[in-house]
Amino acid sequence: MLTFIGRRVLYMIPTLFAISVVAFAIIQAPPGDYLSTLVAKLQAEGEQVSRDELQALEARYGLDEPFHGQYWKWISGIMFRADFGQSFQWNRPVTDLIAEALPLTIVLSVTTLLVTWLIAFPIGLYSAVRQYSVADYVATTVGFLGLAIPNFMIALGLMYFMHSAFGMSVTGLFSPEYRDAPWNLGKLLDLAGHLWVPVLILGTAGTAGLIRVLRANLLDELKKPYVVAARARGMGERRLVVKYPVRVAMNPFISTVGWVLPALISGEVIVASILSLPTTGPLLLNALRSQDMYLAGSIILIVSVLTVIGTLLSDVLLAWLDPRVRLGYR
Amino acid sequence: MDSVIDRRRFLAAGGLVAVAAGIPGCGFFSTDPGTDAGDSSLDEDARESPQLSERVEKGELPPLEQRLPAAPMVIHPVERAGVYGGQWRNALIGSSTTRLHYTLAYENLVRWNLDWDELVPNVAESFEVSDDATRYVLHLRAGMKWSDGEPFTADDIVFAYNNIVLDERVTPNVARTFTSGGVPAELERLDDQTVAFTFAGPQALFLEDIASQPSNVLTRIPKHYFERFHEDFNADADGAAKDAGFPGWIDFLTSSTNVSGTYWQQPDIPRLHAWVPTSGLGDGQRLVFERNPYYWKTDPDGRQLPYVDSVAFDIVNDEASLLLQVMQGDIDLMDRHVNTTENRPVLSREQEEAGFRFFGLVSDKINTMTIILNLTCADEVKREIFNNKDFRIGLSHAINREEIIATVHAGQGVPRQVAPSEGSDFYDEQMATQYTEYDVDLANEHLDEAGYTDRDSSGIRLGPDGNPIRFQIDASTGAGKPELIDSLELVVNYWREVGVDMRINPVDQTLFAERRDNNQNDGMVWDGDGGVDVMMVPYYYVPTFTAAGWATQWTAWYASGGESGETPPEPTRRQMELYDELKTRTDLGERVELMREVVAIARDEFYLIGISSALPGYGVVHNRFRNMVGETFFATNFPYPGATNPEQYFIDPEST
Amino acid sequence: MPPPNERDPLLEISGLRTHFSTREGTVKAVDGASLTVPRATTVCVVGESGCGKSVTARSVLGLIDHPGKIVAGEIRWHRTDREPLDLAALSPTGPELRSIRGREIAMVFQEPMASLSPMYTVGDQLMEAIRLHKEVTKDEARSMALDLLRRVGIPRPEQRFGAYSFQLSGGMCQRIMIAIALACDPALLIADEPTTALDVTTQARIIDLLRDIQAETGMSMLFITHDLGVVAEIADEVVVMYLGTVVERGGVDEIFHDAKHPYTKALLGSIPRMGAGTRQRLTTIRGNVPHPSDRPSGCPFHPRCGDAVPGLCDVEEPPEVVFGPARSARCVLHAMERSVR
Amino acid sequence: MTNATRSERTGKQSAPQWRLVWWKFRQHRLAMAGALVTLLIYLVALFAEFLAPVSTGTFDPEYTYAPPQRLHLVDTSDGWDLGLHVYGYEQHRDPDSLEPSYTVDESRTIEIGLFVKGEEYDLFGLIPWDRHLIGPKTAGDPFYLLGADRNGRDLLSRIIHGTRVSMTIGLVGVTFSFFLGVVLGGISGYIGGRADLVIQRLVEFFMSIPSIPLWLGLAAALPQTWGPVQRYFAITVILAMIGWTDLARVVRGRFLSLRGEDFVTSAHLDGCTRPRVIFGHMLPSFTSHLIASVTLSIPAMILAETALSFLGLGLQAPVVSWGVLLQEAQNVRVLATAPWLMLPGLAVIVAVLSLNFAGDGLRDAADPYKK
Repeated sequence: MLTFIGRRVLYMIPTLFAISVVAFAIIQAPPGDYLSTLVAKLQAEGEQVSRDELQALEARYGLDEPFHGQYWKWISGIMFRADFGQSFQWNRPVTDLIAEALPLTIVLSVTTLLVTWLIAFPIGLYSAVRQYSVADYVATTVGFLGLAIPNFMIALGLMYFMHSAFGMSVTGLFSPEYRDAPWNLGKLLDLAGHLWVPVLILGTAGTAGLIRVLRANLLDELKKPYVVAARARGMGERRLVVKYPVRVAMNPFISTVGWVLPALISGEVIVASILSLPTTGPLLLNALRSQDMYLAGSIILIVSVLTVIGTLLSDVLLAWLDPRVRLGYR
Repeated sequence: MDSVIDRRRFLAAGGLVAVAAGIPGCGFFSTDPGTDAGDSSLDEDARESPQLSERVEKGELPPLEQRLPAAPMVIHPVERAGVYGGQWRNALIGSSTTRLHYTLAYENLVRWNLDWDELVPNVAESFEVSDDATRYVLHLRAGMKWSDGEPFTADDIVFAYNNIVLDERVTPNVARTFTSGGVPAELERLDDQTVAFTFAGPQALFLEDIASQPSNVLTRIPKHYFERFHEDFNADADGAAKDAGFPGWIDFLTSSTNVSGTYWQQPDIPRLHAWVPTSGLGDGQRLVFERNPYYWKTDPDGRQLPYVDSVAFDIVNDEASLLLQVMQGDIDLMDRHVNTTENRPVLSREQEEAGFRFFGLVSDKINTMTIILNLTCADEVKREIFNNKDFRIGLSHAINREEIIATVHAGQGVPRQVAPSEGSDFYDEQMATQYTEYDVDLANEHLDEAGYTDRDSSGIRLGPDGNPIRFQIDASTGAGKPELIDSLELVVNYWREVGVDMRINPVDQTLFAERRDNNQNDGMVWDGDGGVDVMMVPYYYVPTFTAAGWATQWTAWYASGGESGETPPEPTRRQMELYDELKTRTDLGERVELMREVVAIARDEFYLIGISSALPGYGVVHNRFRNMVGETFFATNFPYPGATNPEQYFIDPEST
Repeated sequence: MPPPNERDPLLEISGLRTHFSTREGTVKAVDGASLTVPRATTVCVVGESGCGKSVTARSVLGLIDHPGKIVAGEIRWHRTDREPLDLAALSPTGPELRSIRGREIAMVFQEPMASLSPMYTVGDQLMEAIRLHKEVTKDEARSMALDLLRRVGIPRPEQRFGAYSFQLSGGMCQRIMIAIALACDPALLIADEPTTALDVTTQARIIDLLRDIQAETGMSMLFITHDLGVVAEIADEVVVMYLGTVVERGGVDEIFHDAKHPYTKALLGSIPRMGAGTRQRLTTIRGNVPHPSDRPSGCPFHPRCGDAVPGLCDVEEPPEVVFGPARSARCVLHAMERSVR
Repeated sequence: MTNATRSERTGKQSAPQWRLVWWKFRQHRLAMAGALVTLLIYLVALFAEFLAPVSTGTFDPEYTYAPPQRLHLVDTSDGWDLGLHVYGYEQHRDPDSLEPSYTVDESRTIEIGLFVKGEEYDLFGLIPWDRHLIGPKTAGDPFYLLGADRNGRDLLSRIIHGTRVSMTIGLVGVTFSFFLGVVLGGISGYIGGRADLVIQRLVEFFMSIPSIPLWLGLAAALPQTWGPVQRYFAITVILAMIGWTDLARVVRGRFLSLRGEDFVTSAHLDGCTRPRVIFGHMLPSFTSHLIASVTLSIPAMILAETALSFLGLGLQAPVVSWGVLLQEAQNVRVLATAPWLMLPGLAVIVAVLSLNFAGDGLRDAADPYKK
């Protein structure tokens, strides 16, 4: 297994190199560059644009350098000095911005993931075992509704409802006074008070998808002969279902669980923007839209590193979980 | 029972508890947020804020007399004398810093008065202009101090001009404000409080230009702070810059003296503003500015301004959440992003409950929709068609403006061409209403006269090359102007009626600007500025600025003094000469006469097609927020809210 | 092989009806089957596929697939020290039946490879069977498992213990299934066509193994098969089923040499004989097995029976004609010769 | 037993696979309903012009933000006469809040008829026709069954026309992704070794490509002479090149597990070529999963379209699609004063639900193991 992992890590290098080059190029695919995008935005909002002052910044941002020059400056910074470059919009090192947004993003993603798995597993299990029962129909329909309703509709609807019904504003993860306060119980409670909104919204779609796939796989497995054989040995129904068919039905998840890692960082974009959550999602969206190339490039690079690691993780997990793959009989 | 599922769930749940419990901090179990909102005192005759008097007693601050200049600037409150205290709750969308310098940094040498028709002294106590508009003498206020207590003298202006504006290492090209005929003005230091600018040629609009900038460079570069980063003053400027986290001294100066650079990230830069930053922009989701103890303005009773203790900007990502915050009364003053015609009903419903009122914003917009046919279009055939005046008149008559007003603008406004608005003294009845009658026959007549009589099978008129007249109008998406596309959709039908096939091309904001600047589009729609500020924003009457986008090749000719671009037709050249001459006349009357001639030519040439008069804008202000003007201007060159003296706003504790 | 005797019954199935209610109507998979398994005896249930033999076997342990249910009849289970228990009355998911499964009655299935989960080692599944019903520590269970593997003739049990089902041959997996079944020394082993999926040589070895185990433990076996060759090999008594009912019962020699029911005769006629030359004519039964939910009236076999008497066989339900202890057939022809019991 | 089930039964033994699937599918009531609704939606997309009372551009300044008109059957004003009709509205606008409010104007009854004469259009772009399924008897009368949008345009007509774009625009892209996913996933899972390595690296590579700037870049790169719909279509096809990664992963996982199954080895021993083994034997064994993913990808396509319009990247006005309609309804003013403008969201939900139920039913029906 170790040689397998070793080889895969070696292959990561060229992949990551290719990703970084392409990602950096694609970020500049939209017309113009950071400054021209900024000028267009300011003009649209009727703000005064002093072209001369902005021109002065061009040299500072290195926008006049050729593509490979910019890329080399960025990559060499990362590799030799762990300096991910400067964000033009915020005029601050990229590492600070990401470090600031990361903890909340991880808290949000992990909570959403846990809530999704805690809800989806029992329902998926139950609706597979009790197929075509009333509960199965209810679970699948609620699941589909969660899948069918566009996320941003729920987000906006919920935000407006909270306002009109309770006069509460659910935007952001903290109420204003706690925003920059040091961490204490009050801040934690306040966070919990706000966290349930995005978790509910992001959770619905995830749960629905999970229920569907789990139910489909479980139905395949429940009919297999080893289930009847185990029952013939006198095993309890619930224990039997969990130990055998569920274990096999978990397989597809394992092959995609590796990608939970990058999702932890990139986080959700649209709902997070609507709710103004200080997570990496909106940070990346704004960076991509304004071509803040070093910030956008760095986030994408980190996400792709995690994707590659995630893929490796999935393969290792798949092998560990499924002996048929591990022993790789030919 | 050790089935896989239970173990994993137990681990995850356990992990969460550990994280929560593991958070260090002795006061962990306290729930107080730690930031105390300032308390407002009711002591009427205090001449400075209680916060400051406390610090004076503690010896941290010199007494008020030593902090104020000999002759502090007196600001007359709009309603009544204010009360010290309270926090102004404001908001920013994303990282745009422009809102900061429009709101807090409008402390230039001179500024506009509230009615935007006269220059008044500000940092400069008084100023004299020579008859031939080549020499400007400015007298500063003796004893005025930066926010760190250091004296503000003529040396700061000299350093800002000679070592920042003119030093091409720091600013590659000098701003047009300070040049005449390409030659930068010379600055003399007459004494501690007096400087004089001398231009090579006449530069009539020099002070108007400074007053129109949200934050002019001359009054925000404290010499004592920046000189150690300038090579000419400190040999080891690079070392100092590196300590401050910048690669080199040029990088430091370029970025920190630039309002779009890191100026707002460096709270320690001394300022002349009413409030100074406590933290850099982006250090979290909130930005708080506290009162400047050395602020050099007082109210008529000699009480030091500003009344409000601090200004807090909440950084938000999305208009919808900002609107909800305004509707809940959590924002004191808002005039951007949410004050649209579309949101008006929702805001007026919440008015009583959330406790806010509306105030008027006279818009400098020249029209609700300016339809721009690219007169220097790259495509020869289209250029010939667009330059045909009868064609443009025909298209104008074909538009049912009343219907657009009723449908898209909720019945607000009246049919109008692209012309000075009623409020401005350049208003010309004929120019504003010519060819606005909705008359399809007259339209067809003009189009026939234009020479495009025969049509193809589907009724589209054939152009000079025999092909049907078909072109695309670019419309910018994402620019927050959905009404443009709505109106344009109606115009598509009107023009099809008279045999012209126009299609809308919805394009992203940046691409829209690029296609405009590189002369790649057939035409575009925009609302356009210069309805009130006709003289300072002439480029919808005469093509002197590429961003107007209706004759970019002529603009290139004008900007390059004839080397590049294409020679514009005679009347347009005449307009350009008139405008250049105008810039040399110090006498306002003469300038107005010249501008009238420029506008008259624009009327006769009928370059652009307009739809209806600009909509009266509105802003939202909380009832507890006093001394706000009932109406003000919303224009590029009128840096509102800075121009309405925010230092005299105050928060009335009773009516919270 | 001990002569069949009624005196000491271990399992008595009487009048068992297991029906599947589907949208197209109720499928009467087992419609009034009765048979008895005495102690230390091997009873073979034989019949074409779809005659309900498998469902009968699974009904004993309540392992009927959805939507099947036992609608009538009794399955009396005689235990040594306690009075008999009617398994049909127990709820399939209840604790009572669950305590019997694997401990008193064990079962072996047709597809050995698919009856073991690919996710766990065979050793792990074997130990689980042991620890389900016995309070033993892991080590004790492990040594017992290794003994079981040796008992069922698996070479080098230590290596095989950690192997997975897909790494072993069909025969090897079946031996492991047998080991699992024997884990708690059951009184009855139900084998649902255990050798059908195996090649002939492995088949023979598995049958020898079962026979040795039976001899050693005195365990009874209910052996389901459609292969009369296997019946001849292993059976003490034979039960012939057709369309959900038992058409003939008897000792293995009585059935093979003196078959009474036309269907049994037809079945025996369709087996190739050794030495009967290459061009022997095998008799085939005309038509094919009707769908259980579409039962012919009267005797279910009458449409395909050579000796069917029109007006009689297709009208009356054939009575059970008893020829002796554990020897009967359900056919009108014999009824006429003997007095009906 | 009716003879239908009898013939069906006897035919059962010899029916081809797809008929078996159809018979099982028919039993699943929810799936049948789903399939029916999906069919209906695609029919609406086909006959959009005929079904919609008016075209998407028709507007009426007197009916901006007008609420849905109630359809009455019985006119009790004078005497008692039958006939579908609605009442006109009286618009008055509050000068301060600029909000239009409407009172029902009983005096103005608008007769509603079926197959009424209305605006000219070319059915399927060929046959010039002017009949509309439902609409005001006298053309041009205001008829807003589901209310009007901010420019007084009929929401019902716009939803109907939006169906055409939203339900079809992504199909080619989705099929591309599906095809690539299955083929590359299959090869990588079955052959393994170097092919698997290269394909997996490709998966990782494509997965990390940010799609937002790609949207912006492609929108700019494609020729401007193309209309917005053609440009959107071209971009979905191009993005399909990087959309196949998820499916490829799942297919690879399945192939890795199935590779050892006996029926695969035996098919190999029978001398089948590799493609034959992959597509003839291995794929059918988990068609149920593939079908589930296909039926899931179409609703995902619809949701993606709405999300892209929301971000201002995908389709924009003046194109009419569910995404654009939803984007226009995505503001607080609509939520507070004109909630009926959220109805296109309902259309999205119905379409996604019916597709999912149909897919689920198909999945169960095509499952060989299912009794």
